[in-house]
Amino acid sequence: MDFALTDEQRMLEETLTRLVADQVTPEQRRAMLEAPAQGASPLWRTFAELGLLHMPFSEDTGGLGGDGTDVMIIMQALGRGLVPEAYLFGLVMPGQLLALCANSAQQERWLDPLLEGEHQLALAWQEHTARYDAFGISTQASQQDGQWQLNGRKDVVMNLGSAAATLVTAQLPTGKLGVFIVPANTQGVTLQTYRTMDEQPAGDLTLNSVALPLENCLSEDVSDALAEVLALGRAALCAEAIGAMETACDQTLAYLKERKQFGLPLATFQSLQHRMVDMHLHLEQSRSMAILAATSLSLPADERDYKIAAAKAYCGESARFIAEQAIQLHGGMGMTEECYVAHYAKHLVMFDHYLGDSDYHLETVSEQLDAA
Amino acid sequence: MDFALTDEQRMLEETLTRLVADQVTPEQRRAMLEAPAQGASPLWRTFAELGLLHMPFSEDTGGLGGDGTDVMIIMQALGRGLVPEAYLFGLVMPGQLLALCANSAQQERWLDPLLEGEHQLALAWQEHTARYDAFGISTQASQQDGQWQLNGRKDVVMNLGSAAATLVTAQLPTGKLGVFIVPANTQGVTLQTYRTMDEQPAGDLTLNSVALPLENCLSEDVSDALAEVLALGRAALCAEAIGAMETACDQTLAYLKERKQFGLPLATFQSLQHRMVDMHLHLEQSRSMAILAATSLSLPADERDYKIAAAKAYCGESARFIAEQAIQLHGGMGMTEECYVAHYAKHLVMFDHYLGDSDYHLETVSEQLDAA
Amino acid sequence: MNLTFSPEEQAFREEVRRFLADALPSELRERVRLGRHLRADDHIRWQNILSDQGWLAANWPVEHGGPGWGPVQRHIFDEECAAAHAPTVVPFGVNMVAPVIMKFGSVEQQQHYLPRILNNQDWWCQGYSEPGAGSDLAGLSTRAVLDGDHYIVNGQKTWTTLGQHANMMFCLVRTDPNAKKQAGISFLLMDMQTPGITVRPIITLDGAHEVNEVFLDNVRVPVENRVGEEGQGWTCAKFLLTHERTGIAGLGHAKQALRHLKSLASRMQHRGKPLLSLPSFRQRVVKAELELMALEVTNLRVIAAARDGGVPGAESSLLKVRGSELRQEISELTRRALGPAALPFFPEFLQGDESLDDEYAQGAAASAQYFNRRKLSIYGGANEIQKSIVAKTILGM
Amino acid sequence: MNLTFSPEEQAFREEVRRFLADALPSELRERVRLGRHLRADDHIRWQNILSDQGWLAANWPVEHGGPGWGPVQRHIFDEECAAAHAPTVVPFGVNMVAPVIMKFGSVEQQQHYLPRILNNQDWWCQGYSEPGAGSDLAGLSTRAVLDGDHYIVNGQKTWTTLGQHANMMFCLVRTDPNAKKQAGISFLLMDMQTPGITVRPIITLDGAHEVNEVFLDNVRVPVENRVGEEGQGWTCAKFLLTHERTGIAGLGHAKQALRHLKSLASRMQHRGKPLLSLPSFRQRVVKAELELMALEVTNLRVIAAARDGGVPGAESSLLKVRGSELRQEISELTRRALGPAALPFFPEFLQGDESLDDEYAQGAAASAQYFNRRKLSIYGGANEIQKSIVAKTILGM
Repeated sequence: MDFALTDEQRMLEETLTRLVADQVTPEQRRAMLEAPAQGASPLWRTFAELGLLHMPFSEDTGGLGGDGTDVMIIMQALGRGLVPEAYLFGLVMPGQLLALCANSAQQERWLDPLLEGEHQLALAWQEHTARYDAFGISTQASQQDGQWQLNGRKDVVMNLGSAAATLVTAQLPTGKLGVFIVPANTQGVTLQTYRTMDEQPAGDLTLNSVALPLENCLSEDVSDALAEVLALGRAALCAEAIGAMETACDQTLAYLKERKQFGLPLATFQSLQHRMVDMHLHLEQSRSMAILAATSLSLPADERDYKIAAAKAYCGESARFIAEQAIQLHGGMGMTEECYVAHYAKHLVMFDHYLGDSDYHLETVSEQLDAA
Repeated sequence: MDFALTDEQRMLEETLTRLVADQVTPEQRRAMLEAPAQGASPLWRTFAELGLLHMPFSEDTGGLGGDGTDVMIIMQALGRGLVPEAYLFGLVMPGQLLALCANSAQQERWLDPLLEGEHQLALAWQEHTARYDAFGISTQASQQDGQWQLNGRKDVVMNLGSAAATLVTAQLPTGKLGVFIVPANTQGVTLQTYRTMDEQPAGDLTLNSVALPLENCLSEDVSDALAEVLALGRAALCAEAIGAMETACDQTLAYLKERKQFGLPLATFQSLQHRMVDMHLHLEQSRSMAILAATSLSLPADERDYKIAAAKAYCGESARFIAEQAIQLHGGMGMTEECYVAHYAKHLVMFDHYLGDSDYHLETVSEQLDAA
Repeated sequence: MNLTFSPEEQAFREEVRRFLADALPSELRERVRLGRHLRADDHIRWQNILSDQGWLAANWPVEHGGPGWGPVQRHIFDEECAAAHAPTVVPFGVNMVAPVIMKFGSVEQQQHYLPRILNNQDWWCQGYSEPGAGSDLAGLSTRAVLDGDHYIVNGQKTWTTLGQHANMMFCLVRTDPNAKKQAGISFLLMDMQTPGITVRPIITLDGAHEVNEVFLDNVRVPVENRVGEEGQGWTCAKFLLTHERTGIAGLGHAKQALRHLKSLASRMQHRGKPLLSLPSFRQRVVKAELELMALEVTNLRVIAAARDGGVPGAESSLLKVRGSELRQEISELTRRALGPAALPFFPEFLQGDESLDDEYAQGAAASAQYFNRRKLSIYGGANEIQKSIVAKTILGM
Repeated sequence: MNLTFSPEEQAFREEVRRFLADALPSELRERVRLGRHLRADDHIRWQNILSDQGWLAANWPVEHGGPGWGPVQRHIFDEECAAAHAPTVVPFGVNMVAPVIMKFGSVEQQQHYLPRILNNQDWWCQGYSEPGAGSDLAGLSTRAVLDGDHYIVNGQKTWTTLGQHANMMFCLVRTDPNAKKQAGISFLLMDMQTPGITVRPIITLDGAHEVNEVFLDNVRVPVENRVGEEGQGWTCAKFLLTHERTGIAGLGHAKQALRHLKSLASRMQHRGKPLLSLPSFRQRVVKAELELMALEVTNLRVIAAARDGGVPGAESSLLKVRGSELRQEISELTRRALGPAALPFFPEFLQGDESLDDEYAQGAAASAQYFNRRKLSIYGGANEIQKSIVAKTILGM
């Protein structure tokens, strides 16, 4: 039982904290959002230099072999600054799926440049009609004339607009789930891109008789690998939320100490003190759950999914509580775009809509309750 | 739309409030509990003189024709003083079932003396195996040799020990639910009496080949009447809980004003002020639900049961919240038998276990949600 | 006791319902239904229709051109308007400054301003809050100094809702800096065209331009634009705050929102079954349903008391606290019900005239509205302040 | 990071489990399992068994006769004891006064008292709270006046747990009324047989006699019974409060109680289906399960920090607040799970040796325990006080 970081991890944490503080100030962040870099941003190049792009991948796929804790450290630091880079959705999740499924030619073509920062990818697993369920989808793939043909629609694909290619899941005639790599500008593919409520780039992908060479099929039975990648994604999101919760708490506390009402600092009002303590209780309990998630990634799938579902549901509720209280305690200020905490609140609320919300995950926990 | 009381109702309310304040002080109440009166208590005789025993019954069964509001006024006043008389369980519910089902001979034998205060009754509808469901019971009744024979067990029958007779529900061979009047000391009947956690007399009734003359069957299809009586009972319990919540809130507020900590009255601490306000919000919202219940008794059965289920569930949650906060805000004092508010807290918590708890009633609401 | 409406009241409800079915333009209805922002024109268009019907000034007495409704009719009217997706009447003129002018204004002020409000000639906004004061309204520091027959006003107001459309503002200013807090405040009416007034938008976290800052830089306001005596401003403000608050719980909106939520959650699918059957979700909807039932009866109690001549006091704090919590909870459940479809944000659709795939259009406003509804527990005295008021005034703590 | 126990720690857990299976008398196990009150004899019997095993003083260092366990082993031991329904060790001697005597006591005091604690010769109780002070411990007014080589003590203590069985009491008294609040307090050890000490039962709302009032009327206490210097009492008290609180969340008990709840709710039937499948009930059990998972990791974080030499500070407030809420919630769900069977109250069964129909025996304690557990958020500094401590010490508010 060990909660301490290794020396390398501590160094990683410090480096990243400094990087985010220096290069992702509120003004810099706003500028990045308003004029997104074409191609790799300076910050992404720094990530590459620091080895962040190699970190989460195993050594035999060219990575640094980081574990759940390493991903947690990175995501938490990114969450603290609400860093507008698609580290999770553009790199970790699609990259991990490639690492698990792709053959070496495919990895060479798509994974290696990803780790080198030469392109980003996207992972299209979600469809409105299936809600948060990655497996009950209706996009179809079948072989015709020595090619694969894909038909269907993928919704709210994160990082879609910046992806050199998108990994698309589809039902195969075998009844299994397959995954395909669909390069940008493939014929028959249409993109509608937009930003999410919490300012992240996303889009919908329509596949209309999209023909793909056979080698673009990464796996004809991707269920286990996809479940593993989703588990990793959920654990990573929890860690990111912890970082954002920390900042939201810090900013709210600072505001209460500074702002006066009826002649006294808000921080002297007992009901606000106790509310602030409740926020911290939520944060610390959620931190425990995020640690549980990060350290569960190597467990057998059932146990892993149970614990990670519990963590995602728990953090979802806490994130919303902290977001709502941060807005409330900031008074009208917390309602404005100008107020930095409002952006954290937006992310912490919308957090629940990524990779399954707390109802979805509570259901998973509930199904295994008696066994637990 | 009218929330005002009639002149008669206002008078009833005032009379009862005075009666309870004068004759059910904490000391008097303790004495009543420690040495229960044999036969009708002085207080019960006063109830008779005031017409309370006639109030809830229709004029054609010899009553005063009071409606849901009248019952609400009475129960609320009794709840304020936590009056240890079985007005609801020993009079209103069994009496109302007699009024709905019994023929005139049966009414003359059992209902008339009830209204005159000459005896009390009990209603045995509950069985552990059926939990709160009055209809899924297993006590059986069948005719043999020109008699009815009853077998089974009834649990937590309120007022059992003081009842001259108990109304017992049983499954008939027809598949319908029947109800029988079982006089005390009938052969084959055994009683185990006890007090409930909130100090009310109750007991279990075992029926071992109990033979009853045919005229002791009050109805061979009691379902609708029983549902009506349970609805009345639930509405009445809500009103009683409102009375008890009022006193619990008053006592807690008085304690906060009087008691000092760190040199200041507790009432000056903002977090305790807001908690006290939350208690009042719960009380006022519950009062609205109790009014809704009282005024729903004459609606069609479906609508009546939906609204009363909602009210009982709502009041159950509020009652517990107020009880827990009353204990908490009284500090250690609220944990002691000596502290009067502890008795209110016990009743307000156990309230939920009478005539169906909030899970049970939420389920009823939930089943009709889409239609609502 | 009984909770049923009289035959006359039910007939009135039918009348309102028929009027709304006939008179509410379908473009407006659709815009409100989808939660798209209303433009100034949209508001005016609907308020002119109401004005023609004589129903714009729902709480005005007949002598000033109101319909002479009592609290029950106003409640029924509000409820039906919400159910029909009618635009909310911008309250600053008709519901806020008008009662103050009727109560404290001169005959000239009444004759000038009230008809202009009735026929939508003036668009009023409110100059109450200040950046430094928050929920402590009486702590305001905008100064008005008498200079002949004008006040010279300097200071800053904030959270001025729809001030970008307004040509008139009512404003609390400090006329006597030496009097204690509440005593030195006066109530002024300002023409927004007066030199020295600058309106700057505040964009809220839902991307909306609903509120503004108003800068007052040597603004000259004629003395005759003061309502009531100098130093009587706080009395006017308090009258306005406690005057007519039966609508404060926003129950008509809550009812409509809950209906919408149930319908949405019956259509959304979770693993082949309606989301509404998912236990954790369903339980919260059931709880919201119960809270709404209770709040509705509480609201009727307050309305009946008002009808019978009572002055609603701290009950309105109760209704505000629980009503805002309920509306926030429903907005939260509505956002959740959409699942991943709650993520995309289409500000152009919400603000402008553009169309959007039906797939997104139906839920496009849900996330924005969830964030917008956070204001319900902040403005008009934050819920924490409401609780302190109840503790003080009702519980004597 | 990893959350798994080392092989040594797992072996230790096995050892504890075997010991409990062998050594815990089944009558005691059954009594604890059913929630029946333990008699003085029951406590002593179990503590003698632990003492023989060398495991009574779990947090004592080896030099004083403890097993020399670290925080992780103590955690494992507590968890296994709760899972096995072992009686809780009465903490006032072994866990409370003993560490104070080790830290501040004289060699004579250590040599005299510690062995007597180790072999259960003395039963200690705590004289801290006073009727007038509540959570404001330092506001105590019991006076001790020096008279030769004795203090003469007058005052009243309350909430003295199991004081009816105790022959010794440690006590905070005010020796200097002129010093400011905390500074004038001293820490005295009293023989309960001393003339002038009267113990009066307080019956709690669950019908239990667990706590007492202790009246002190000219009680003569030898000066050598003072621990530490005069005026150092507050230091002793604070040391005791902050010393070793990793067990404060009561997690072993919470885990056991939640297991019991799930089993109970699987057996209880609601309309032909297990209660545990009733959505509103199941949801609350799921939430409790999640809260327990989180709290368990938080507890491990605190334990690991203690093992690595950190001093647990305000985290223990966190554990206390959330731990007490969780245990209360589980006790509430357990009571609810019983349905109507939660109503009958059998105090003779809970307190004495009588038997009861199995139908009732299994749940007889549930309602009483629900009410008993209310104390968890009150004693040892009410949860409101804990929050104020966190606000002050961690958040600097």
